[in-house]
Amino acid sequence: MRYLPLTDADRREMLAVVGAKSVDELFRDVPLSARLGAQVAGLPDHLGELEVERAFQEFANRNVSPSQAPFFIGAGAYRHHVPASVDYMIQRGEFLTSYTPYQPEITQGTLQYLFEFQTQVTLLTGMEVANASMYDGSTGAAEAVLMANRVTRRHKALISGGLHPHYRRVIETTAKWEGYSAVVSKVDVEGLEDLIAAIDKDTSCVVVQNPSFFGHVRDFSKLAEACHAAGALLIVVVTEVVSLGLLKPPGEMGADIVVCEGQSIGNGLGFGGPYVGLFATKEKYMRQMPGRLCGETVDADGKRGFVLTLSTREQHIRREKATSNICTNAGLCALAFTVHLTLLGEAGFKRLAELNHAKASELADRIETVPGVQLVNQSFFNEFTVRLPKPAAPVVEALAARRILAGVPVSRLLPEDPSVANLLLLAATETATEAGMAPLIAGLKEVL
Amino acid sequence: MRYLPLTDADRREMLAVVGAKSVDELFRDVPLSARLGAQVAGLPDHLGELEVERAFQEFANRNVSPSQAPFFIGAGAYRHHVPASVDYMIQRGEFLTSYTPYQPEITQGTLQYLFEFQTQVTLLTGMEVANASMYDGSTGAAEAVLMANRVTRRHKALISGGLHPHYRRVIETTAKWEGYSAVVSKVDVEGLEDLIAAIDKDTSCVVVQNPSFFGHVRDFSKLAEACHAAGALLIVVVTEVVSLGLLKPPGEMGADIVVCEGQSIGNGLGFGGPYVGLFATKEKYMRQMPGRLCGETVDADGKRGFVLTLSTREQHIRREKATSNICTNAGLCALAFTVHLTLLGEAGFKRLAELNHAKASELADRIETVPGVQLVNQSFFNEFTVRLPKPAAPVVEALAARRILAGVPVSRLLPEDPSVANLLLLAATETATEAGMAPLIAGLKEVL
Amino acid sequence: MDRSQGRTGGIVSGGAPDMPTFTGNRALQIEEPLIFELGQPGRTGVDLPEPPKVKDRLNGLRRAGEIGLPGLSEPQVVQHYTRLSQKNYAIDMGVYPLGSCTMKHNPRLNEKVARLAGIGDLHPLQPQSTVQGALELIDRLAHWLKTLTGMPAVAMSPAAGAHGEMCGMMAIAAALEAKGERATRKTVLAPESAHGTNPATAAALGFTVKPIPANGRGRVDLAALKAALGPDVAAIMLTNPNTCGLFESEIVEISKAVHEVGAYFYCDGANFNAIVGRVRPGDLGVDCMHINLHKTFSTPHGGGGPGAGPVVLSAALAPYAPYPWIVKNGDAWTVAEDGAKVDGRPLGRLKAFHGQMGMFTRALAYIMSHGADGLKQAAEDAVLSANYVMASLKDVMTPAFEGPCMHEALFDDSFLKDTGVSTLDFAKAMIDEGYHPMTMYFPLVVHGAMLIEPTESQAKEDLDLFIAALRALAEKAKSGTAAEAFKAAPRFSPRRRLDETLAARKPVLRWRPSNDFKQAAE
Amino acid sequence: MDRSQGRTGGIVSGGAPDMPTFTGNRALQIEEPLIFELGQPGRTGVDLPEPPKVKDRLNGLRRAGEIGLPGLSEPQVVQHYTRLSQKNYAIDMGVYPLGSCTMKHNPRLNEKVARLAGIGDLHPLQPQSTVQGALELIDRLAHWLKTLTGMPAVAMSPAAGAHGEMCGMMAIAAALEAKGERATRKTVLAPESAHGTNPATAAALGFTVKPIPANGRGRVDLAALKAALGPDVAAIMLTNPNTCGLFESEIVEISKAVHEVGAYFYCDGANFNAIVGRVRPGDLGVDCMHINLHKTFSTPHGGGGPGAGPVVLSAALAPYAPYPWIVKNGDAWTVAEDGAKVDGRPLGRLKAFHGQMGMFTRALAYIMSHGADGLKQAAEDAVLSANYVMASLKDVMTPAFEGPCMHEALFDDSFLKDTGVSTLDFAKAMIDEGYHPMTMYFPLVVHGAMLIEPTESQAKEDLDLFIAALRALAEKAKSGTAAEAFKAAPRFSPRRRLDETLAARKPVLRWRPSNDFKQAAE
Ligand SMILES: Cc1ncc(COP(=O)(O)O)c(C=O)c1O
Ligand SMILES: Cc1ncc(COP(=O)(O)O)c(C=O)c1O
Repeated sequence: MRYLPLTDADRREMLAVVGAKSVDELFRDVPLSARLGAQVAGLPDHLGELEVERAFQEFANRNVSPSQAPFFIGAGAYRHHVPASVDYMIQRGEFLTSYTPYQPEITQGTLQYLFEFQTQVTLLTGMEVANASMYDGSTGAAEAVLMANRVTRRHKALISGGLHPHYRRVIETTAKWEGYSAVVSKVDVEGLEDLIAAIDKDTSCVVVQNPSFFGHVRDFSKLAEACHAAGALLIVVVTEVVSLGLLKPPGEMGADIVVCEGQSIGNGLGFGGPYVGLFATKEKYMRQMPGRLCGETVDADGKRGFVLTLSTREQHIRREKATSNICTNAGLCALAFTVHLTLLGEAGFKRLAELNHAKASELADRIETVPGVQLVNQSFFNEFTVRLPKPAAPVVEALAARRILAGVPVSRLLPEDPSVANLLLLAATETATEAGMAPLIAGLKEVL
Repeated sequence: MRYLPLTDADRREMLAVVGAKSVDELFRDVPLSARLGAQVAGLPDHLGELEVERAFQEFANRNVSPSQAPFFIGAGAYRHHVPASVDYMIQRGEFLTSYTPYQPEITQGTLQYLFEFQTQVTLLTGMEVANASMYDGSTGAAEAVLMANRVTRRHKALISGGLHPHYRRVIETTAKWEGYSAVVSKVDVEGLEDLIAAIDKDTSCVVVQNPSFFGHVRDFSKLAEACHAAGALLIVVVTEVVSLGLLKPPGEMGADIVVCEGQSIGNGLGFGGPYVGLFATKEKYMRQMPGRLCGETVDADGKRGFVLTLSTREQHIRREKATSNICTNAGLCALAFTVHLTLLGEAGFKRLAELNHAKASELADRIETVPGVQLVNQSFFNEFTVRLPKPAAPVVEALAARRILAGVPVSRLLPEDPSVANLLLLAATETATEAGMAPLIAGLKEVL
Repeated sequence: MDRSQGRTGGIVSGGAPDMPTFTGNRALQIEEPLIFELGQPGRTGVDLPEPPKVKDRLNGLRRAGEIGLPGLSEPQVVQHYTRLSQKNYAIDMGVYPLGSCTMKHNPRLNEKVARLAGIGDLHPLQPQSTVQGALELIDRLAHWLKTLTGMPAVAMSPAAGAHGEMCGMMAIAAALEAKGERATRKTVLAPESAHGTNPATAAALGFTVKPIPANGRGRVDLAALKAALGPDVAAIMLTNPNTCGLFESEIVEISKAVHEVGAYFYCDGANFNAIVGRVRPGDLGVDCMHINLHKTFSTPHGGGGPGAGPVVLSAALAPYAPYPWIVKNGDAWTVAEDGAKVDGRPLGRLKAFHGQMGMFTRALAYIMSHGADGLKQAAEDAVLSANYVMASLKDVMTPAFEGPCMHEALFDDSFLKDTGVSTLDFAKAMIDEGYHPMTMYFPLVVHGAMLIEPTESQAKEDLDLFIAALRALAEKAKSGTAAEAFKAAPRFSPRRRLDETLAARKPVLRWRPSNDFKQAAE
Repeated sequence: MDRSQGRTGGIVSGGAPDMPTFTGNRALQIEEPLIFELGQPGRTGVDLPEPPKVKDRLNGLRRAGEIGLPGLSEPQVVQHYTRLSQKNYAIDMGVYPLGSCTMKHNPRLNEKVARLAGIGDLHPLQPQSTVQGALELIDRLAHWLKTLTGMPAVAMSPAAGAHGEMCGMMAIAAALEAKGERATRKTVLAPESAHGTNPATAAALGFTVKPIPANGRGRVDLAALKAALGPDVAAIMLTNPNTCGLFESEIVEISKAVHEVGAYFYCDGANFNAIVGRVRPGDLGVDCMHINLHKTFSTPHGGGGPGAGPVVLSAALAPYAPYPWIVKNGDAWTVAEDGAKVDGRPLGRLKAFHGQMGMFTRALAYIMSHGADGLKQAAEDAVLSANYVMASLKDVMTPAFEGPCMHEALFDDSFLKDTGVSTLDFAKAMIDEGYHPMTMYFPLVVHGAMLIEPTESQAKEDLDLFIAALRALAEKAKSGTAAEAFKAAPRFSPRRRLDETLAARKPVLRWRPSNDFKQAAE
């Protein structure tokens, strides 16, 4: 077996040193009833590279790759072009096959990029501090609510109807089993929701999303003021981090915690994961943050270096008193994010955002020309909602049969809500082309 | 422009230091008549990654990838599976973006793999010494003839009719312009050629191929004796290096110089290049070899290390007296070869060869069942010749129209020889499958 | 040293190795600033077309002013991160015996298949008819995981081991709720040697964690456990093989006792690599167990993730799996997403979309490459290697427990007693020898613990050199004269020992332009 | 140094940096044996299915006995070559100012497109109908090369610069033959500063190489050239910009004079990067010129290749291009291969198949990424950077010639006079500073030459540090007390100075098992 360096001769010699007759002896603590005599039944034997590759190519052949079809799907995961150098960098063994930097002297590479990542996240969000990443945006959002509960010692979170339904459900699930209450506002298709009135003295936090799930761009400055007046925190979720190249950052609106899904930068769609959660807050809440933190220090020779720090918040030190149970998170995805954002820089990141907005504007204009289709949004970044004259799900299926990946029917994410049946979410990024928009419009006209 | 780090501000500051008003001043030695006022006309401006990638995807879309079609083409370039770790390794910047190891202290990585490569080549070929690679097999063959001329101080090379026609033509071209004579034996379809009688006192070398272009496996021991008796050298060319896992090596037959095309190991088909030439000889001819040589030595601390050596043979030292004009050759392809061969090892390399032979045997058996098709070969490794009842070229085209890549019509390489019109060369490697052979056989039956 | 080569031009050997260089670089070891110190306005590493001018629809919320991102060109970015990478140790460089982490070989084949068009580039919300191959892939992996563990169900979505613990413990809570026992069963038992994520998870779900002591053999003290079991106990969280690298020999009795009082058995499967293909946790009475795909199944650790932590579930817990899951209907696969009707009462949702697909792909490629035969062999080699290391060091270092271990060898620091050398010092000296240190000071139940997990990926020759180096260090430490030298280690790494106290006392968590650094004013 | 951090556990700084380690490793710098010292029989890094048993048809020539290849598993192979790679300097690591080599940034995009299915995996002898995109790709690159050089034709097949020289000089020989002058024109003129490949190529083709002297400005002495020109002259081989990094200001007069006597002008295009997009060699009277795609157009140098050396040809030489070439007929592309009928008399064939396709792909991606605007800017930046280096060092080092240079700055060693420090020592000291040395001792016309080609790929900040380091070294050398230290350099590299004399005197060109090493007996 190509991955196993021990030869039979090695095994014999090693057993002799160990003083065992066979490897079975080393398993003698396993109860007899559970010792398998042979390999696990019903599973195939090992395969060569060529055979494995063929099997995966066959899986791939039974999917429609977004590279082969007009593509307008978003809803929390966005198709962007990732430069080849990003993918090269994350494949370098020194990054790929290293672990959490427990030994800082020989993991300065990882630590320094985490420090750069944390700084980038603070800049994008307009916040003071950020951690070294979360699993993704949705779990980050749930951690943010838990953190707000800790900070405020309250147990009621107010959830916007504009929050991504998956995020909402992750928070609800945490709420249910971790024992706090999550009050969910009704679905906010139009982007007009006002949550200020719902805040009360038990409210630990308000969770909103910008742009909202339906694409609306909102100013939460007033909401932030109301939260602070009531002693609650404002949590702003961003599922399309590219929007921060063009939009006023949550930090400037007064957000206390900002959580973003970072997938758009550096990380491919990957059928939903792994992605990377960005998590930023104010300095005063620093010690209540979940997750790893990288900090600057000096070495024995007085040279600048980096270490994991404030680990007294973490499970491996604090155990049942930890701020979170997180251990492994999203290091390599954070690297991809950091390398891509570094390539973009100020100028590139802003232009990328402009380009996304322009493409989506073009799509919106064109889609409004389809009879019966109505644009819901006044404002949007690179994604918006349209109301179709009939249920969106079968329309999307009909277009898929024509190999057009036309967007997400809102009903897929909110199956319990009949009022959203005709709504379709469409996104256009810098990867959208004329050659893709034309068939979409034509296809829609045919199908509707 | 993403690849250019200088900003306009940098350029201004640098010009100030240089003491020039504009960059134009630095080009003042260019005759006015040749100074272009603007950028070269008629060529487009720069493009982003996404746009460039799309353009190349469009080129690719207009080709038939061997991964999408039954595939039986060989004739000097073979489709083998290359492990993913090989491709990873040659993409590491430390290998990819380094150059010829002129400064050995900081290029021990390159030097050590070249030393390993040279050793591997000697082992495969059964020779005593090898160089650090040539451009490819065909140019290596021409260099071998030149070397034989130098060693023997004679100027007549005898070329087998079983040598790959492209190799033959490269030798003829060198012969014509470098002033020696290349006597080419008639095309040896049946593999029965005997060159011994043609050797005379002016013969510097005899150049044969094993397996021959038509696939025949030959023993050249007698020929070697005859060469040596006449004071000539025997040059054995191998275009399918995998065959050396199963066949008696040329060194054991008495070859004086062995040249192989190394593409099969580690290097993809790549539409014909870059490939890697292996070049091995006897120790006594070492100082007449072309190309770079890596040798072992020690450093100032007495530690083993490697350097380029015997460079008094080379153009950069010897100029017009050099053994060859070669400078840059095939370093990275040699690395791919070495990594792949190291992965294979003794057991894997031999098994790979067995597998190739078995697949080709299976194909031969099956193709003989097609009415009118006649197997020419008694012996072969992974490639053989069949005689069709009609010209092979249109048959191959007809099969291509059915998306079957069925082999090479010999007439493509020997257009001047009407006797080969009906001959088809077919190869089968470890990548051949039942799913590929069946359509070939069925297609042939239809087309013939 | 100082062996002159008698060469023209006179090579002088030795020299003054501490002579500083002007740049601070030391040949291939290159000092590297932060990107923020390298940027210049207007410079970029991407080229994007000029965006067409459109009337913006941003609701007046256009960002004003600079973000503050540095501008670097592509060559700079590639050089910067290449040089940073060269400051890391990694599996690709040698023995990385970090106990409890299973730092095994990460095949490049897995990276390749994960990037295939039609796999790596799929959107999670594409119409299901357009992702049949992807759903089958997940289902195929699920089948392997269930069969290897002997468990009837698996929840695929957790993002890592700790997330899997959350999933499993929520499922237990949900099962208790269904039985009306959620309010009464508030205790979770866990050994003191448990990984920190275990108590952290239980506590987050409102359970009280009660420690159970170990016996002299490093295993759960069965009598003490039985004494602790009662109607208030929701579950036991037990790592097996445990964090001392030992198989819980009374595991069957333990699970029986746990079940008898109506509690559940959560097994932390971080150490599954020791037994995969040889022992099915389902045969041991486990109710649920997370599997760190980044450990046992080799998806890369990536400098701290991403991982994946699917949780296998017993029949009793299967109805309490979270959304989503994959269902095969005839020839078609579907994802049951939120709102799908099911028998039991689903737990809810743990994560957006369908889980760590990129890790599923890699893990499945690893599994198919090994096959059932190769997985078993890998487990055996991992266990043999650990025992070989243990046996080869036991006369110079001090094994924490008697008898054979599983996939990792645990030592305590008694061999360092009175030497002035600590576990930390010993670990740092290993760095100079070209090795990543073992896990230090974990598990907590052993003084100055050193937990060595060689994995199955190291050749015997490499283990032999590693052993010889550790023996040399141990002997040097015991010589009693080397404490200073150990304290000075590491000497050759990109940085020497770092001041962690300073980092925690005055946290600097981000770069700021040095001129306008201000403390947050609030 | 020795700055105590006042930390519990006591970090000791400084230490004895020369204290050897047991393994010989120094943290991340790991000693690495040869694969032949790592192998074991039976071990392998690939898994192949059991070959079906067949009656072999090998004509009785089955190999007997062992080949002698070592057996390693995949993890070992990955670790081995990773560790070897870490002993290399590379463009990705920093300034690599190797003059005459144009060590510019190698974009990863180019690697990606070269590997696309349908490009990287095509067989050269597929039916032409199945490779239309590939043929168009080559033709597109050919179009760029012709347009950028202002030449009507290009031969794509040469595998590197030297091979391109062979191609071009053969074309000249063929043209002479067509005119009946091959026997009479046997002289090729070349400046003494020419790259070694120029005389080597000319000599291989049976020409006698006659040196032409330079004038005090580092250019061809026009009067001397004119004096050397006559009816025996076949061609001049001239590098422009020349190997001193200077533009041949009298190039138009030179080509006129050469043409007047009926000879041809071969231009060595190794230095095309200085002028690409700004000057078309066709406008200078060039008859043929090779283009090193691995220099100007950034295909990776790969540790010494592969390269590619297409040759652009004037109308006079176009008929003498070698096989194959690409022809567009309507919408279809075909390859004209051996035997294709043409007007002129083809040269023959230089190489199997159609040339270095993998390099064409990368070069075209580079060219399209830059565009005509970006190429011009790149040339300007390369020239500006070289002049900036020259201007910044001219007071401490000694420029070989007056006036602005093109893309590389040439210094001689007079600034080192009487310091005991040689060009070699100076170069080796740069290694310790974290830089690859410049080209040393080339061109031969300058004493102790140091040829610095920064290329356009370095940021000004990086150039500034490089300049500062060189200034510091120059000042240190001139201090007169540092010769010993220079001779001891490099001190921090994976190996210190290597004994090249020993290597050449007793060549060991391959590993042999140490026991049965024998000298070749013949
Ligand atoms: C015993 C044990 N349990 C749980 C975990 C947590 O797993 P993860 O890091 O994947 O969240 C770890 C990982 O380090 C572990 O070693
Ligand atoms: C001036 C000059 N001419 C020719 C060559 C030869 O080119 P190649 O190495 O591509 O064969 C070189 C390369 O080093 C060179 O610098």
